[in-house]
Amino acid sequence: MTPELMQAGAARLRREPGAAAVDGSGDRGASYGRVVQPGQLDLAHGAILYLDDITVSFDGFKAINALSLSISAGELRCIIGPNGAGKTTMMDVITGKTRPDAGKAFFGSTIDLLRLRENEIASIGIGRKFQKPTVFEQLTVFENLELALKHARTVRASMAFRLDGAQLDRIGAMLELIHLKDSAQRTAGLLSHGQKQWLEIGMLLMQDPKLLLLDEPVAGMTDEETERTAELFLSLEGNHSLVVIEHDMKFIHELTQDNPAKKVTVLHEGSVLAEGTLAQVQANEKVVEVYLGR
Amino acid sequence: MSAVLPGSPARSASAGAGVAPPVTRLLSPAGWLGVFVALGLVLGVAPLLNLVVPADSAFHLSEYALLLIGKMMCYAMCALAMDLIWGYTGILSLGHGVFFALGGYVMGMYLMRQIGRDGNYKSDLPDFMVFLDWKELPWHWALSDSFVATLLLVLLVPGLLAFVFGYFAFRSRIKGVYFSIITQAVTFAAMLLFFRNETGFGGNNGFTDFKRILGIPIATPGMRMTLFAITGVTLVGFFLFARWLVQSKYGRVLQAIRDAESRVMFTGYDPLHYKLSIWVISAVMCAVAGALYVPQVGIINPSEMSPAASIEMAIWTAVGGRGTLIGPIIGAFFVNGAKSVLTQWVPEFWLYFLGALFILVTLFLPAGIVGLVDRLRGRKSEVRA
Amino acid sequence: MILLRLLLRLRALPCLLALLTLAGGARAFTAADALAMADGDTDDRAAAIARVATSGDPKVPAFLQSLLDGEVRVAGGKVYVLQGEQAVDAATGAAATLPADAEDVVNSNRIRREIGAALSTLRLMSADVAERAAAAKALKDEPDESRLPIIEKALAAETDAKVKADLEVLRGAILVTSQDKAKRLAAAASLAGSSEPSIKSLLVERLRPAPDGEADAEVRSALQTALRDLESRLAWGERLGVLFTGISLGSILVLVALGLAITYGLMGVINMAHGELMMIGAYATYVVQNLFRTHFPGAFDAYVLVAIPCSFLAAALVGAVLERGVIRWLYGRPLETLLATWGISLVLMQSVRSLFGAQNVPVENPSWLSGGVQVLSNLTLPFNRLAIIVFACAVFLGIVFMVTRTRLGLFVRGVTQNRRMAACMGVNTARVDTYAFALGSGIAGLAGCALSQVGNVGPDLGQAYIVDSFMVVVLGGVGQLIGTVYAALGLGVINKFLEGWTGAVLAKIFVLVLIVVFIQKRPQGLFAIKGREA
Amino acid sequence: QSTIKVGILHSLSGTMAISETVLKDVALMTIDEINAKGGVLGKKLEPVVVDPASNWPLFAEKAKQLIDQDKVSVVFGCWTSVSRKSVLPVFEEKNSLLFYPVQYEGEELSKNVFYTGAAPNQQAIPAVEYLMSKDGGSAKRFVLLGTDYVYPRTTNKILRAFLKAKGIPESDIMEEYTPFGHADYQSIIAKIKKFASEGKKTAVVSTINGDSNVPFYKELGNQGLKATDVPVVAFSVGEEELRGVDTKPLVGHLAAWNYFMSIKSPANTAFIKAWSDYAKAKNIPGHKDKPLTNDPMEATYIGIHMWAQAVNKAKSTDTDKVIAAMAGQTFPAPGGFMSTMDKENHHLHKPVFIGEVKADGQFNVVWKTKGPVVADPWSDYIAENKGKKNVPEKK
Amino acid sequence: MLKADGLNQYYGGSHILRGVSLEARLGEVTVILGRNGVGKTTLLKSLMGVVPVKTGSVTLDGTDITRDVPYERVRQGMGYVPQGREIFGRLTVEENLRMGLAYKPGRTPIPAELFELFPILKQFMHRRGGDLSGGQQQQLAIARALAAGPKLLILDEPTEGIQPSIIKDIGRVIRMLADRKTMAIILVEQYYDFAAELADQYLVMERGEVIQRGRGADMEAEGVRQLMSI
Ligand SMILES: Nc1ncnc2c1ncn2[C@@H]1O[C@H](COP(=O)(O)OP(=O)(O)OP(=O)(O)O)[C@@H](O)[C@H]1O
Ligand SMILES: Nc1ncnc2c1ncn2[C@@H]1O[C@H](COP(=O)(O)OP(=O)(O)OP(=O)(O)O)[C@@H](O)[C@H]1O
Ligand SMILES: NC(N)=O
Ligand SMILES: [Mg+2]
Ligand SMILES: [Mg+2]
Repeated sequence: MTPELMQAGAARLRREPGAAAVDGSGDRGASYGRVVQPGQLDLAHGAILYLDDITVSFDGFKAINALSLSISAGELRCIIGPNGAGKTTMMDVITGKTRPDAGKAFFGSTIDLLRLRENEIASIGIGRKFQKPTVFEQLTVFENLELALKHARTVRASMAFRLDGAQLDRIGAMLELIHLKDSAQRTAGLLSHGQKQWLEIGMLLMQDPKLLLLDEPVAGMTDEETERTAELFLSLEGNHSLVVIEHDMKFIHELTQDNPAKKVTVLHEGSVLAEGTLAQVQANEKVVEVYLGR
Repeated sequence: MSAVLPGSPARSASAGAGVAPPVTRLLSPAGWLGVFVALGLVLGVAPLLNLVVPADSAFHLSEYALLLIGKMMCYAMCALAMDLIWGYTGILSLGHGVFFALGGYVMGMYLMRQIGRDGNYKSDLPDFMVFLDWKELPWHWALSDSFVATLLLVLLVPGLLAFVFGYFAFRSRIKGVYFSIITQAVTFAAMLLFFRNETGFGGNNGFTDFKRILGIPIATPGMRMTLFAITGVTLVGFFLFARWLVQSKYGRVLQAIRDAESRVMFTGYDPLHYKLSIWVISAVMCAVAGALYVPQVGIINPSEMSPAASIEMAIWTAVGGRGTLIGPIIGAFFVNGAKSVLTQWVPEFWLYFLGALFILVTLFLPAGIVGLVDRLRGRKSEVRA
Repeated sequence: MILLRLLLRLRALPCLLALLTLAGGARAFTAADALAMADGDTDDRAAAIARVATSGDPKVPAFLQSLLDGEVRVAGGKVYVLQGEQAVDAATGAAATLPADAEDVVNSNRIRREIGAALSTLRLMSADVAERAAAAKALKDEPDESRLPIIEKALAAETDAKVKADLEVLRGAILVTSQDKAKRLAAAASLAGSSEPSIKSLLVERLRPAPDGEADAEVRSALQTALRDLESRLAWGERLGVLFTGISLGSILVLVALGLAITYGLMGVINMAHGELMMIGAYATYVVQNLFRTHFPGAFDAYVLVAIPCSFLAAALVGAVLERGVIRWLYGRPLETLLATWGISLVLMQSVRSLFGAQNVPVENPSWLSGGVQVLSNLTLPFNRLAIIVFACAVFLGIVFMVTRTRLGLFVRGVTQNRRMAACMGVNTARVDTYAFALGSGIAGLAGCALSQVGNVGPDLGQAYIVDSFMVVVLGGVGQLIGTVYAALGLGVINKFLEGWTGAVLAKIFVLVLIVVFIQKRPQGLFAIKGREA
Repeated sequence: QSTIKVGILHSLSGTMAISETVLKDVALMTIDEINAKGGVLGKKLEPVVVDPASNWPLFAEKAKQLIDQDKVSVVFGCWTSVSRKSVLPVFEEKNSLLFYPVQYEGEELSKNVFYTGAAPNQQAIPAVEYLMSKDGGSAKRFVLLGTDYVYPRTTNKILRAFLKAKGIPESDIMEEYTPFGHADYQSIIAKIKKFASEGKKTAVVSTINGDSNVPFYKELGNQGLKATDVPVVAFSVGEEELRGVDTKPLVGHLAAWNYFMSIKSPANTAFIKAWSDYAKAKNIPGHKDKPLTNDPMEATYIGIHMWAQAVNKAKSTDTDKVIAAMAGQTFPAPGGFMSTMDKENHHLHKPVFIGEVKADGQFNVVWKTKGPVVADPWSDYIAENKGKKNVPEKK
Repeated sequence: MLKADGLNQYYGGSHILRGVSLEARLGEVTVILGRNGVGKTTLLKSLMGVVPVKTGSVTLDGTDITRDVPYERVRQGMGYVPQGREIFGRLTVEENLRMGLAYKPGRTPIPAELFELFPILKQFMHRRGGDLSGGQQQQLAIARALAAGPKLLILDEPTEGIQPSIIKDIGRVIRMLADRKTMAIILVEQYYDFAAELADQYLVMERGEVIQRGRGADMEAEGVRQLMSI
């Protein structure tokens, strides 16, 4: 198996236009001269995700404390930080699972995420992989992917839905990519932990979101798989924006090595502790103390 | 060259190929055969045995048997409806009796009007209204003299209740047992409401002593047979409809909601719409069952809305096999058949048998009767739906 | 003496006669008197009772009491009084043998009232303050002009201030119909001080338009003032009454729901047999009661104290058997527990029908749980309900302690959250499950014991409460014991408040609708578990 | 066929089992009794018992089954009016016979039913008349308290009309209903107390049915509302219902029936003995230790005997012939009088007894009608019934 | 210490463990490696008795525990950190740790060294386990297994989701525990460097079988890293 084939798979994934997502256009660049509809993704200012002064507290404990963060369109941003720094909570805020006590969260420059419900956020193009793998346990692996497939999400559309050849190919390619081809007809609940991780990544890719949020995607993978996953993510970079949370520094290294200027963000106690290239943050005394250890 | 990424256990040769899509045809050939046999029984054999074969023949299908089977077919529709919402979507309703009863009441209102002046008090108004000194029909009886309106209202009234209730409940993200309990509260409240004479539905006596439907006397073999046949066809129709639903991607979204609703949301589906639609569909199916039940059984009263009546629907479904479509139908026939037989054979002890049956089914047939059949046939779990 | 003889001649006038009695003049109580009081037309008996009561013979009160208690028999024109096994002649008190054809004396309510009034009148002069107070109170229901002289006399002699006040009200109640306007006005004034419902009814009657009621405007307005005063005092009793009934209903809901809060709330078993476990507790109480009645009749009043542990144990035992035999195979399949426990409930109900019959069985309140304490004139708090409130508190505190403070409680919570991991921590999960289920069942049994003191004991006992108990547990928030209590008390008080307003049927409907609406606001119940694991 | 089949249609499970089970037993006893005397038309009676499980549609189904499948000649059964209404079309359509043994609200008269329980004028109206009499306490204000369903509602409607005719103003009548199975009578009793304090001499007419009676009476006792203050007269409380209550605080409260177990008559002594023996022999739970009889049991007993007599008279079990033969049948009722089936209206002529609760759970008869009362199923107190004859329509 | 012999395990029809044998010795860290879905977790579950083995035997200190249920094994000194944390979400951190002491006498205190190792647990003592972050939960799971001081500690991917500094600490602790010679440790790990550093002996699994085993020191030499990637 060569990286070429893999790239081919990823390319096929990209080609799939998707029937009726909120944003009908395929272009992801800045949209000069176009009237921006409210509710449409507007990347005029270059940022696809913009968090400003977000605070989340639980019974007085500030899990996120005045956090501001901005992700550019097409960027791959790595986020690291100690356990309990608020990384997962931040994703909860972006995806609508948790409502912040204060702050702003925008997708593009026009879509206020805090006003949308979870499924609306998902359908405008934000996909998420959870820290704890969550798949539809009673459905087969194939059906899991089918449901994630980019396609209109309405009741009527799903009643009328028929898989066409291209979509079938796409699922096939994905099964290949996540090494679950043999398990396509097995119920997902029977997969091993790592296999579920893969399936969830596969589902996320099937959704073809503009912004991928990945919470510890390589936990439980072998080193080799970790490398391959890094390659996969790098191949998505540019066309997609990615936010990757990981504790595996080798993986972060692999994700950042193609571009020495790529930013890594370190969260600590609910706010940004440091931001910079990997080398910079690794050299930061404070980061070493609270996170990397000696 | 066997895998996309190193370390993959995948063994197949090329990408894209060799992946079978899920079964998309509505029924297997055997399934279709079963459907046609069922239709044949309902439309051919039963009328023959009931109307043509003489009453003293051993093959005569008695009116009692007809009633019994007709009733069980109505119950089977309820169980099917229950299965769509519970078995497939994972929402346990303990209040489906209210939809069944509402369908029945709408039909009952029409049948009451059909009595005309043949009642005890020789009035245009139903007897109980005369008795309550009401001088004219209350507003909610306005359309009850039209058969067409009745048919529409059978769908609309329960459908609307289900829609309004479901909309608020699902929008508030009421789930699991919280949902179950409020559905129970709804049916319980409805029962108390209908018990009141002032509500205008005949109090606890409800409606009975029907005489005609569409001007044709009800208590004739021909009319009975017609109702029976319509019920049978409706049941088969509901089965095919349900089958189509659960085979579609829609059905898989429902099952996904059952497994992990939040994941469904994060995948971009709005569970509200899905849950609401299946909830209303299920309620309307129950209502249709109720409407068919009333002219056959000859009475509708608020006890159909008692919490226990709704729980029983869940029980038929579970006994037959939740999450399959034929299961609930079998369950409804099996449990009610057992009830009818046992209350006659061992009137004082039948509850022991029925109780034991429920216990044994849960302990030894976790997938219901259908699960047992599957197991005996040695089939695996991959055949679902 | 002359005066006395003169009065004797006028004895047809009962009032004078009464005076005479009080004066100590006595006329012997004869067999004929006894017969007249015990046998014959109601009107005649009533007259005889009124007449003889004032005869002054000390035997009369005793005889009247016997008559009231149904200890009097009549046979062949002779009257007997039963004293235990022994019959005595009513007039002479000599021992006698009761003829076989002796008949019970049947008292209608009217006769009973006559006797009661007669006795009270006699007791107005009793040496015992309590007895006098009771008599004064009792007579208020029967303001009868003929008693006025005795009352005046009693008033004059009375030393206790409270009894005196009662007597004054009593006199007012009589004089309010007097011919003399001044007396009526005075009566109205004295009635204003009362807080008795019976006086209210008297005032309402007097205030009916003439000729039935008071004609004089001045008196009317005095009566009106009196009524207003009285009503404002009674209103307090009503308000407190609603509160108490609400709390009482709430405490019953707490009890019936607490067991379920464990088997369902903590363990996740949708226990449709919960009601039947209560029923077992109630039947255990019944059995204990019968054993006491047959074996320890002297200690009958203590049977409840024995029944409490017995009902707990009986239900716990059944619960343990169910857990071992059925439930334990169903952990992690909550919906299937619904089906199995439904089956169990059918079997349990029918077993009880086979064993004890389909009809209700009698469970008597012991005497210390019968009746009630009168807090205000129109507010009586029944002892059985007070006891249940206390009992519910005790059971609740016990459970809270068990669940939050003991290792068993910790294990139960751990096991029900993750049975497999609990086992991997060294917890004998099977044993914990059995204990927990038995505990929940036992508490259901306790609820049954309590219910036996207020309601039916029959095979359907459980069915009546199963819906309510699930509503309470769910409304409170599954797994939240304190939520259960809040929900129960809330539902109880709201229900009772509405009931006074709309009637019981609509109140129940409103409460159900309220639950539906409330859950919209709190989809996880009153005390939702917040946080990630919700 | 060597036997004549008779159907017994009483709930043996569900909420009504509490009342109905014993009727099944008494029916079986009566059938045994008749068989022991040689049966009917020289054939033994063969009872067919089914359990409609307190489920109203199931009553209709079971009725059909008894008639269609078991080919019974007659059915003895039902308790609630709704169950009777549910089976009525079946009996009419099949032209079969039902004997219904429970007091009910009237407003019905079917040729296929014999009503051996009381119509409202055979129970409710005499009871209220008694309450208004001097002996009954000269009640002037009335609380009409019932379970919320048709029988109480109808009865109370009739009573209202009756009271109005007697000059009682609306404001002196309070009507209250509780749901089925209501178990908490605290507020109702508080309300009654309040109502009683607003005027003179109040009495309560209770049509509370079934399970609610025990909590009602317990609360009554514990709140100290005594019969001498506010008497309660009940129409659905008999010996069996009081079995579950501590009656000491209830002494003096009333019930109106056409039969009490305490009635002294040779027929009743024989009836009670027969029942006690039967209960012991059959090991009937509850009754084997404490046998009790009540009004519906008596009505069942009379009904079956009368039916047997009518069959013998008609020399056939044919429905129409039996109906014809039933007219004017007499039977010495345990109630101590000769019970007569009306020639036309399918109801028995019944005397009315008012009984007071005794400390032992039995009743003392404190009042009775001069003689048997003829039933008036179409109550004259309901306007629509004016001119309606108490004769079943021929269909 | 612990000896497993010829373990076979099936899920439904599929053969998951095929005759796996292993021996864990006191004072040694036994590392099990293998790609996703090869049966590592299943093997550990079989050792714990969470899933009963079909054939084969497990002995602990010479006593046969093959048919013992999990809690009996725990009482004989086994401790388990499962994959996916599996903490008790609605119990507080303290209660979770108390659960870890379940079979000890009632008043046994929670060992203080646990809080030195995982200070966050002390800080969040009364927070519900389910509210902790993923890595905090993982720390709690490890602490919970250590609380009772087992003689055989079984760890299923314990470093998953934990920040690097604490991984280093965990590594040090495992080493220290092994070096005390009072405990045997079985460790399933995907993180090769971590595994290699700790392993006294190693096993590599592939589709339910042990395809290679050896001493920890020889891992690199014997090409285990390559085995994991082909
Ligand atoms: N519902 C809650 N109640 C209380 N505390 C919470 C809740 N949710 C999160 N926390 C706390 O908020 C903090 C941030 O948690 P979060 O899961 O975002 O951390 P994280 O950065 O993802 O950590 P990890 O790397 O371990 O996954 C933690 O200390 C956690 O205990
Ligand atoms: N309950 C089950 N029923 C059927 N098959 C199962 C079940 N649990 C696991 N499996 C299958 O057994 C195989 C081994 O699973 P196991 O969890 O032991 O793998 P693992 O080596 O721990 O993988 P990972 O590194 O991903 O955790 C996998 O193919 C998995 O799909
Ligand atoms: N007929 C009655 N009591 O329902
Ligand atoms: Mg996290
Ligand atoms: Mg694993």
